[in-house]
Amino acid sequence: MFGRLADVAGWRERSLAETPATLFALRALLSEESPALGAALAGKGVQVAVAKAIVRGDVALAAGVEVAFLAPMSGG
Amino acid sequence: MFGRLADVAGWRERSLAETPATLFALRALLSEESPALGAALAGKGVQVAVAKAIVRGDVALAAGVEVAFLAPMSGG
Amino acid sequence: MTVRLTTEPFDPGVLLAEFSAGRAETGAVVTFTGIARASDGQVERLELEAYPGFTDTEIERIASATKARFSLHAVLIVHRHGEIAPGEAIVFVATAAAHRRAAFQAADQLMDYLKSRAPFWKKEHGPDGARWIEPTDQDMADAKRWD
Amino acid sequence: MTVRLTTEPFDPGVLLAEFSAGRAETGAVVTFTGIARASDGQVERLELEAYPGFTDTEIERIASATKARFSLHAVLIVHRHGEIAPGEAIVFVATAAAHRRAAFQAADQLMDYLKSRAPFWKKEHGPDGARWIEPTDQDMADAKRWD
Repeated sequence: MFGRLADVAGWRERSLAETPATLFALRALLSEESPALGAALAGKGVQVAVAKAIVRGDVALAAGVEVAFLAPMSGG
Repeated sequence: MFGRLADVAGWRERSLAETPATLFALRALLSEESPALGAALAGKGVQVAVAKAIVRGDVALAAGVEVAFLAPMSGG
Repeated sequence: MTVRLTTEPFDPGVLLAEFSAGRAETGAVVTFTGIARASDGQVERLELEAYPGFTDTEIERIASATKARFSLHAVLIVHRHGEIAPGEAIVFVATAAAHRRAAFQAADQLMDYLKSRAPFWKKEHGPDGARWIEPTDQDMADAKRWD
Repeated sequence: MTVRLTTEPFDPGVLLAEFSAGRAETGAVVTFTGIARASDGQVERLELEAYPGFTDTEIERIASATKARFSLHAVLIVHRHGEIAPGEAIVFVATAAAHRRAAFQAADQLMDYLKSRAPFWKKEHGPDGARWIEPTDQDMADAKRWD
């Protein structure tokens, strides 16, 4: 969880014992645990990186792969 | 004479024993001495500064005042 | 092309001295230095989060595209993350080109990109607590100019 | 606001270090460094002529107008004259502002002005002799953008 998403989640990083089969299954799991986090993850400008590459829509997740939810970015 | 005007004139700086009454009189004097210089002074982009201030058209010249003919400028 | 992420303060002058030395065919070097503002005491420190292995790769990808687009001779991007005090430099971008227009436009584009699309997350800490800084509509519009 | 004419080489890095230090309310510093190009040996040295007492006053007038137009916190212009070797800096412009757009635009405008309207006369000396460099049509058009 990056940016304000970590504040909403209350954590930055977690390992799951079992990797959900798809990104949508992971989203469903996180929403079930915390509807507030689920809503934040679906919010405007939030992007997802799987294995450090941006993905759009649903994708299959390999076992143990790193999934990052990225709040709107701002550098400089 | 600044920039290429000094090359055309063959000199950069001169003092005249008597200051012509006006800028146009000075131009006429210089043209008479050297028609090539006269033409260059009337060329595109040439500006004139009297007492270190840009002037346009004709102006009266005070005795001993500094007159500079400025070829097109380029810094940087 | 060089992209560096660092948690240590850096001196933009030292970076420009290195970047501009020995360039007999470069006519123009433009730099941008972004500095953390105190905002009259409203900001006590900035916290910048990066995603190592992702942030650097993304910036390198963009810097490389910008270098090709503007025929740059060289690009340097140095970006702080971690804790940053007011008055300290956050980001330094330098571009070298044969002519000034390319160097200016490339630096301008890189900054628009870094402000709204580079993978950093920025939090301001002040006397009234902390808040996340997200790109403004203007930042988004600025970045779109180059798409 | 500072305008300096000098016949001595200068280090743009040192100038940026001084200019950017101690700026807790400045969010953006942009610099431009113009460097004499060797053009593959076609240019052995540049000769830049200034009109002391006129050149400095004119540049100060423009820098002052630019500072007001873009609400700059500071402006620095350092310009060489005399003999300049390839690879040496000819001009250094630095602008400091609260936000990046103003700092970029101000530096861009100052350079367009210096290239086509500042009272300098520039001669290139090469193996085939010397030639005067006058502003190109593009330089003239660039400067008009700000009128």
